[in-house]
Parts: sequence; C-alpha cells; structure tokens
Amino acid sequence: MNPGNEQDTITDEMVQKHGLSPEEYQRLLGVLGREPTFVELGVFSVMWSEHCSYKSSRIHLGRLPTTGPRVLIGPGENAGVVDLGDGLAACFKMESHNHPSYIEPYQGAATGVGGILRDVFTMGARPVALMDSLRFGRLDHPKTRGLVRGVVAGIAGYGNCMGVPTVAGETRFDRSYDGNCLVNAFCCGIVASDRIFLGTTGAPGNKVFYVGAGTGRDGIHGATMASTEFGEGSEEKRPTVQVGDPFQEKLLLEACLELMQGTAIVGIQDMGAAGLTSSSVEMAGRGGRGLLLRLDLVPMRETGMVPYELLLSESQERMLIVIEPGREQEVFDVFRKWDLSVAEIGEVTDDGVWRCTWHGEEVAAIPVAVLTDSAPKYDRPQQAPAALPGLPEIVDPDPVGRLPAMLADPDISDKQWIWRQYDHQVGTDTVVGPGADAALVRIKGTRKYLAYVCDSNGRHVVLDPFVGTAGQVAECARNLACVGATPVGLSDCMNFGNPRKPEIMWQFARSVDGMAEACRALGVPVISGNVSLYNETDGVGILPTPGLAMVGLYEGPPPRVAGRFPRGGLTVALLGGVGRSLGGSVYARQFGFDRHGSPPLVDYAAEVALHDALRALIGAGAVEVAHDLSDGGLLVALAECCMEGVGGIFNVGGDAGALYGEDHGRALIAFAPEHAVQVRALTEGVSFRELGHTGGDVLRLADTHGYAVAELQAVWRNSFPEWLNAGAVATLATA
Amino acid sequence: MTARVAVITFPGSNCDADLRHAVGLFGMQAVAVWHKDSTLPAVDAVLLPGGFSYGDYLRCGAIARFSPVMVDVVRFAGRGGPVLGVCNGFQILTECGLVPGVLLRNSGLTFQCRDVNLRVEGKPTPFTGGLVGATLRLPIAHAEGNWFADAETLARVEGEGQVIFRYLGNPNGSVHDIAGVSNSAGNVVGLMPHPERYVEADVGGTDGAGVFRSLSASCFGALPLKAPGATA
Amino acid sequence: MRARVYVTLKPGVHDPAGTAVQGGLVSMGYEEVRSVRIGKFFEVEVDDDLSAQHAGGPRARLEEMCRKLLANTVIESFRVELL
Amino acid sequence: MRARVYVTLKPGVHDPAGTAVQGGLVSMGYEEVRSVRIGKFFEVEVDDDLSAQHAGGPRARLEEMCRKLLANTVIESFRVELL
Ligand SMILES: Nc1ncnc2c1ncn2[C@@H]1O[C@H](COP(=O)(O)OP(=O)(O)O)[C@@H](O)[C@H]1O
Ligand SMILES: [Mg+2]
Repeated sequence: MNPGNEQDTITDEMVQKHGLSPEEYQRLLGVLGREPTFVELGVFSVMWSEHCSYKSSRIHLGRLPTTGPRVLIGPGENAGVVDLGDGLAACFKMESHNHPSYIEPYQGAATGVGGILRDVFTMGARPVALMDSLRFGRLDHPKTRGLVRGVVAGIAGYGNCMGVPTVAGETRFDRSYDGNCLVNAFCCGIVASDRIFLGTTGAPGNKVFYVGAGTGRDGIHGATMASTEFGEGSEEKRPTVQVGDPFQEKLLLEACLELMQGTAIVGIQDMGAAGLTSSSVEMAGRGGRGLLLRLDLVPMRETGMVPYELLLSESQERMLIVIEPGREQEVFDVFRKWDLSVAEIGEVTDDGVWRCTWHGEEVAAIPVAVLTDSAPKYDRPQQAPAALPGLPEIVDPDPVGRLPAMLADPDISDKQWIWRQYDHQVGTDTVVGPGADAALVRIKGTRKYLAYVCDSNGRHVVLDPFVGTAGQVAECARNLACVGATPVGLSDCMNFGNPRKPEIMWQFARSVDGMAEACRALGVPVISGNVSLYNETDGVGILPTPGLAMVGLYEGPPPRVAGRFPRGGLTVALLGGVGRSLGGSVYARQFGFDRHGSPPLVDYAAEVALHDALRALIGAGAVEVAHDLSDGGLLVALAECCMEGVGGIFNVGGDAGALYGEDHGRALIAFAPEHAVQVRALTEGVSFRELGHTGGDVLRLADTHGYAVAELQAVWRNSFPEWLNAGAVATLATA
Repeated sequence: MTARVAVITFPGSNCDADLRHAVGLFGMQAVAVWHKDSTLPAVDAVLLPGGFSYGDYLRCGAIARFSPVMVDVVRFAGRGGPVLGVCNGFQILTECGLVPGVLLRNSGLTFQCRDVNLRVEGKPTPFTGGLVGATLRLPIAHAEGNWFADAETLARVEGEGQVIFRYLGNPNGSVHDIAGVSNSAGNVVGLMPHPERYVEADVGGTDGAGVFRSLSASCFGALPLKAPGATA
Repeated sequence: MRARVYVTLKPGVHDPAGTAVQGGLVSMGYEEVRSVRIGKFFEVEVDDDLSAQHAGGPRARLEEMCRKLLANTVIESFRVELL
Repeated sequence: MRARVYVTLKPGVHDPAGTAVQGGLVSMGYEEVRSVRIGKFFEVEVDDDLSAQHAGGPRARLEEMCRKLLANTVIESFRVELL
C-alpha cells in the first residue's frame, strides 16, 4: 500500500485497515457520490472514527444539562466556558489519553496533558490549573509499576515545564485496568469573558495559517487506534507514538496569547487527534464555509512526506489560525519572535468544499457537510447485564481493628509520591494544593478563588451505572463545599468498554442519565467532556469509569479551613448521619466482595442541605476543619483528619457499615468549642452528631481501640511508595 | 524613587511573572526583559527566574546562557550589580560561570515539589543582608538541584563564605547540603528554592519576603544591611 | 569486563531536545549544523565471575537488560559493544 | 557530513541516574552489574559547504561547539568522531 497521493483503487482490505465497516464504506460512497481517493479514504477514516465523530455516544450526550445562567460556552467547542463575574470566565475541559499511555506511558501521558492545555489556550484562556485522574491495574500485575512511574513522570514532565500547576487528581487501582490504564487530564484557564476565541473561519478570502511545531510522521492513525480494542497485534501499532515537546508548547502558548491581545485572529483551532484534517474540517464546519489547504506549504519536520501523512499526522504542538487578509505580518512577527514555525497554507472559500492541493494538484475535495454532518450516528443496542450477586454478610470480629489495613489500601493510601512530582505551586496562587478534598486556587487581583476536584468511582458505577454516577456528581460537589466553594460547571470523561457490546452500551447510557439527573438536582451544568470507548484488552472491559471534574467558585476573604486537625481542643462532629452501605466499598473489596451488592443512593435534598451548611460554616469562619466522607467511610475520614499528627478521643464504633459504609451526603467538621452555638445554628436541618474532641497523639475509638497517630501515619504514607519500590525498577521513566 | 529590578524572560521561563509579582509587592518596580534584547535597561538589580529555559534540554540553563541579553547581565554582575538566579535561573548562572558548581539530577531522580528548611549563612549579599543566621521554610520544585563541585572548588566556596543557603534536611543529594551559593564578591547569588513563592500569608507563607526586603534595602544602601522585619 | 550500550531514538521519532540543541548551535553562529539527534550511552562494568554463571554470555545478558530497562524499545533502539 | 560527539561525566562526578540504573539492574537479577555510568552522544549532521567556510575544518568547529555548549567541561569530557 502506497501512502501517496495517486489514485489507488480502493480495496476491501484498505477499507478495513482504515477501521471502516463495509456498511460505513457504502455510506461514504453514497454521501460522496463517487469513489474516494486514497487520501480521502484516510480523511474519512479519522473523521468517522469513534474518537472524532462520537458516533456511538452522541445521541446519549444530548441528554446532559448543558445550560445555566453562568454558561457562556457549552459542549461543542474546544472547551466549555463559565462566567465568573466581573468580566472573568473559567474555561475548562477533561480529556482521556488512555490508549497512548498504555503503549508508551511517559509520552502518552505527557501528550495527553499537552492536548488538554491546547484545548484551553486555543479559547484565549491562560491555563491556571491541571488535574489528572488515573486508573491502573492490580498492584501485583507485572506492568502496573512501570505504568505508574511512566505516566506520573510524563504528566510531571509536561505540566511542570509548561508552568501550569497540577493542583489535584486521583489514582485508583482495579484488576480491570490491568491491560488498559486510564489517563484523564483536566485543564482550566482564565479568560476575559469578552475575549473568547472560537475555531471558526469568518468570511471567504480569510487566510489560514499554520503555527507551532513542524509536522512529522508521528501518531498517524492515532484517532483510529483510540477507537479499537487492544489485542494481539496491537504491538505493531507502536511506531505511531507521538513525542511531546512541552518547550514548544510553552512558546506556542505565549505566542498565541500574545497574538490574541490584538484583533488579527478570526478563528483558532488546535490540532489534536487527527491533526490537520479534523482541525481544518471542524473550523470549516463551524464557519459554514469551504477551505483550501496547500499541503506542500505545511512546515515539515521530516523529508519525503506525502499528503496522506500530512493530513493524518498527530504531531503535537500545532495550531491553525484564520485571519483577515492584510494582517499577515502580525502573525509572522509574533510567531517568529517566539522562534516558532509559521506558514500561510490556505484560505477560506465560499463553495463549502474542503479542498487540499499538493504542488498545485488537487488531492482531496470533499463537501464539508459530508465530513461533519453525515458521519454515522448509532443508537447501539443496549442490554442490562446479568445482575451481580448481592453483598453477603461479611464476618469480621473486629471491624475497628481493620483501620490500618484500610489506610494501606491502594485506593486510600497517601499518593504524595505522585503529586510531589508535580509542581503544584507555580503561578503562586495555590492556596490549597493536592492532598485535600478539593484544590483552591486564587485569581490574582480579585477576591475570587476557583476550587477543583476530580472524582470517579468504578467500584460503585459497575454495580449500578445510574446511581453510581449520580453519587460521583454529588461527591464532587461535596468536595468543593468542603473548601467553601459553589459548583459552577462539570466536565466529564466517559471511559467505557466496547460499545458494540449491548451491556457496555447500557452502562454508558445509564451513566449519562445518572449524571444528568444529579447535575440537574445540584444545578451543575456539563460544559465540556470527552468519550473514550473500547477500553478493553482481549475482550475484558474496564470498570465503567465516568471521570468527572468539577469546578467551584469561592468569593470573599481567603477561607480558613483545613482538611486535617490543626490542633487539639476542637470539637468534632459528623454531619449527615450514620452510614451502612457497604456495596462497592473499599471495605467489601478487601474481603473479595467488590462487584457485589448495590452502591449507596443519593438523597439530593440532604446533599444540598449539607453543602449549603458547609459553605455557611466556612464562610462564617465557624469551623477549622471540613472533610467529606468517601472511600473508606467515617473511620477512614477520621483517621485522615489525624494525618498532621493530632489525634483525639471519639465515640466511634459499631458495625462495619457504620465505620466504613460509603453513604453519600456526609462530612466531618471540627470547631472550637466557643463556636458550638454558631455551628449548631448554621447546620440546622442537617443531621448532626458530636463524635468527640481532638488532642494528643493517639486516635482513641469507642474505649476499645487506641492507635498511635504516628503508626497510622506510617501505614498511610508508606504503603504506596513501599509497593512502588519493592519491585525491580521496571522503567527509567524519563524523557 | 523606586528601585527598578529586571526580570529576564527566556524561552521556557515560567516563574518570571511570579518574580515580577513578588518584586512589586515589596515596592520595587519589575521590568520585564526579553532574552533577545541586546542591552539591559537601566536597573538596580537583575533576577533570573525559574522554569525550563529551552525545555531544560541538554543541560538545564545550558542554551539560555547564550541568550543575547546575557552578555550585558555578565557585565552588570562584573560591575558589582546584584544578580539573583532562582532555580532555573541558578542553573543558568552556573552554566555561564557567574557562580560556582553545577546542578546535577536529584539523587532520587524525580522532580520534587516540597517545602524545605534552609539556614541563611555566609557572607552578606544584597539578597540576604540581615537574614544571616535565620532559618527559612521555602518550597523547592526541581528535578536537577543537586549542587556539585570538585573538592577544590567546594573548599573555596565553604572557606570564603560563599555558601549562602544550606538545607536542613537535604532533598536532592547536593554536596554539603548546599542550596544556594554566591560568587566571590557576593553580589551574584543562585539558589534552588523559590523565595518568590512564599511572600504572602495566604499562599504558602512569608519566609521568602526577607529576600525581597533585603534587595529593596540594598538598592538604596550599603552592605551589610538590616532588612526591616526579616524573619531572623 | 566493560561494555558500552548505545541507545538511540528510532528514525522518525521526534527528538525535541536534539532540535533545541540544533537551534541553539545555529543561533550561536554554527550555522552549518543541519540536524542534531541525541542518544545516551551506558558504560557498564560487569563482574566476570558472576557473568560467567549465565549461559549465553555477557552480550545476551546485556541485550536482555536493554530490552527490559536501558532502552524504551517502543521508541528507542540499542546497540551493545563489548570492550 | 556526519559526526558523532560523545560526552561523559568526568571520573569523580556523581552520576545519580547511573547509580539508580545499576541498583535497578541488580534488583532485577542482573547481579553481575558492578557499575553503570551514563553519557550522552550527539549525531550531528553538518552542511559541507557551510562548514568549508571555516578554517580549521569540521573537527575544530565541533570541538568548539563541545566546549561552548554540548559539554559542561566543569564535569564532562567529550570526544568527537567524524564519520
Ligand atoms: N461526555 C461528554 N459530555 C459533554 N460534552 C462532550 C462529551 N464528550 C464530548 N463532548 C464535547 O464534544 C466536543 C468534542 O470533543 P473532543 O473531540 O474531545 O474535543 P477535541 O476535538 O478538542 O479533542 C467537545 O466540545 C466536548 O466538550
Ligand atoms: Mg480541541
């Protein structure tokens, strides 16, 4: 097969290699009205891939609530934008880079961060915060350590170099991720609400500029790769690895923001998956125009490149910019100042056709509407999977005594080893960084602070995708409330298995509906997101993992609330009632009963009351500590509060459900006794139970157990790094 | 009259804005200077920011050192002008030989972002006047901050009071726990920790403030000086 | 015994560091430098007695080390040289 | 013309990465590995015509590049090989 620009005859085998089904190829012939050229076949293959077309997911995503008084830009652009008042807006999105990260963890994760940063600064926003949501396989799986080291180093390598702080994230482990890790990256930027840039074309005659790094042969067919399962033979796809260059991206960021100060730009679009093809087609689609690209003018990094490669390359750190004629010099000046490639490669046309030429000769000419609107859209069959077994009675003579084992659990233990590798302070606005319920980052020169959290819980979702996903939304909002913030928007990254399996499609649809219900109930619009399907290896699917990232706003004097007990003498109370739900809990998994039972339900009214109370308490300065209950329930949350070294005496005991149940709608608070009356007044209508007092260096529980805080700290802090260092160093994990 | 402080932006610098912000908080005027500028404007001090100049490719600071503006920075330093390099700025200063030693990969090999405790010592400098003897809690954020010098250089640096900051609890394997050094005249200082990150109580702490207060004072007076309200 | 292991990026794999060095050299006046690609090498000292206990000899062992640790074979190739 | 430049740490200079690699190899069962030191090499492509304009030839130019940029001669030594 010659990847050239000559008119090959298209064979069935070529069609199949391009990931198009025979039916899809027939559809292509129908909408195009003729046989495609080889170049055009490549173009269709990426534009109609799951990754770019959302062909399996699109009809479901329409059910999400995407509007609200703050929403300036919802799903459909590179990232969503919400209004923060006073002329400012937050622009954010989350995106997956799962498949590339499994193949080459360092570069896969690094380019994932690079991609999400571009999505945000393309909109004119300066990136101010990153988050990462990670899933890996069993600790004793031979690949896990190398993947953890490589992925973390890759995120650090890219984000640190860019000077954008990574302020929060999450890391969890499950056997279903053994052969398919998840790497979801989130970025938020700040933009003046009247200076938002879109990927559009404006009028015919406008000029198309290519800026950034040169194009090489990397990542050709990456989008198609992200749209198929892994299995035997996927090793061969390896040469497509994209290598990130955060240095180039930093220059690109500064150059774009500099050019955006002026008025030259009509439209701007980053080149992400499917590179030049999808970026130019998307722009033309949004602008309702045609586009002419002279491919021979594209800056190239390698010799002998042909149109097919130029169109499909996923080389990183590149952008397309459309400007009005006469403004060319401004573009050249800015990008040359930053030592970046810049070339005028085409123009906006009025005939609605997306055209590419190569040294004057036409190599592709497809009506834009054919590429954007006629992509297949599937309502794939759904079927509920066979019911999972109920949760059996767990025999545990000493549930309190299980606390150290819970603190050592890979899903609960301290992940400092990871986030110490991330610069979480650059920008000097990080008030609360990683390790807290939510991060809190100041906006300089204002009284505004943005809070960030990401959460997903495959353990719950697999038991009931609707309820599990709704619970995650509630948990995100609760985490934001624990730093005093009110949610302003959500971005989601739907990581699921093979959508052609009716059970997976059912999981997906139910998860979307659960998210939609909870978002409506809590008043949080979904403003951006991403879908990653085919997360399976040799037929084994991952836990359904809707990755959620929520952003909150806090306004006022800097909130003084911590997630850990800062001192003795504080009263500690549980807001939101006693737990009992062990379905999908970390506790149940420790006994081998994950995938048993049902997840905790969400009581929206109680949830809202709790969040309001938390914000009121923090706003009034009545509490010194707020920490929500999630993985590991009450006892784990209480122990986590002791991790600065301060213990206490607490009337906490009872059965495993009360200790480790993962029921929603609950949080711990600690306050000085003199604030007791105020605290009771502000928590009216919320279940309130005093648990005891802080003090000393022992965590005493129900007169039966006393743990030296230092010992608990050691278990919690050391188990993750000890596991990482126990195995042979399986990777150098460096760029 | 306000002191004017140049903050150089190299391609890949990412703490330049943070430094300018900090400079402004202490009543000085930050002047942004582009690395391609052939001359330095009239300033009282020059700051080299942290970040990843040229991606930290090859060796940290190796390529940035050849930026056109560095010719003038070296001249400015030679005339006794105060020059401070933070993190990547420190690496650039070692690469161009304005301060001794080199910065190797951290002994733990990974990037580390954490607080460290430091003792201020050595000869008085424009950045530490009045701080000598103090203990500061400042953040580090680097992968290559493991300061190293051959035995002879090390002896000289120690003997002549050029060790300006020393870790209490070594985070990266640097020889003699050295976190920051000066040139022999004392007007050029490089350090790995980031004083500009801890200048506001709500964001991390204020232990970096003394460095900027010292600079502000030294721009107007002779050395050694007492920094007003230093943490000492 | 001593050995050297050379690890290079496979052809076509982007080398941002090499590109930056090339740009640096040109701007320093070495305008004749057309391209730079950066590799690493390992000088390995091997204990002969211990090495002798493994069938296949030191070269086979070193190549195994390369595949497992020294090279990232997804993007790098390697060459072992016994001294 | 093509050239290779090898840059190695001088004896006595710590090599944290080399030490870690050696430890990693031993823990992976390659207990024969006594020491590892890591160096870099550069594959440089030089334009012959431009190169010819400089007296002293390409080797002298490359050695100058090494002293100025490619090696930090405080801790590293270098070797130029013309291909
Ligand atoms: N799960 C989802 N929820 C909401 N919006 C989504 C979701 N998935 C995708 N979108 C939206 O669809 C658009 C295309 O997404 P994507 O292809 O990931 O963007 P990009 O092309 O920038 O990588 C984006 O605007 C995104 O916000
Ligand atoms: Mg995009």
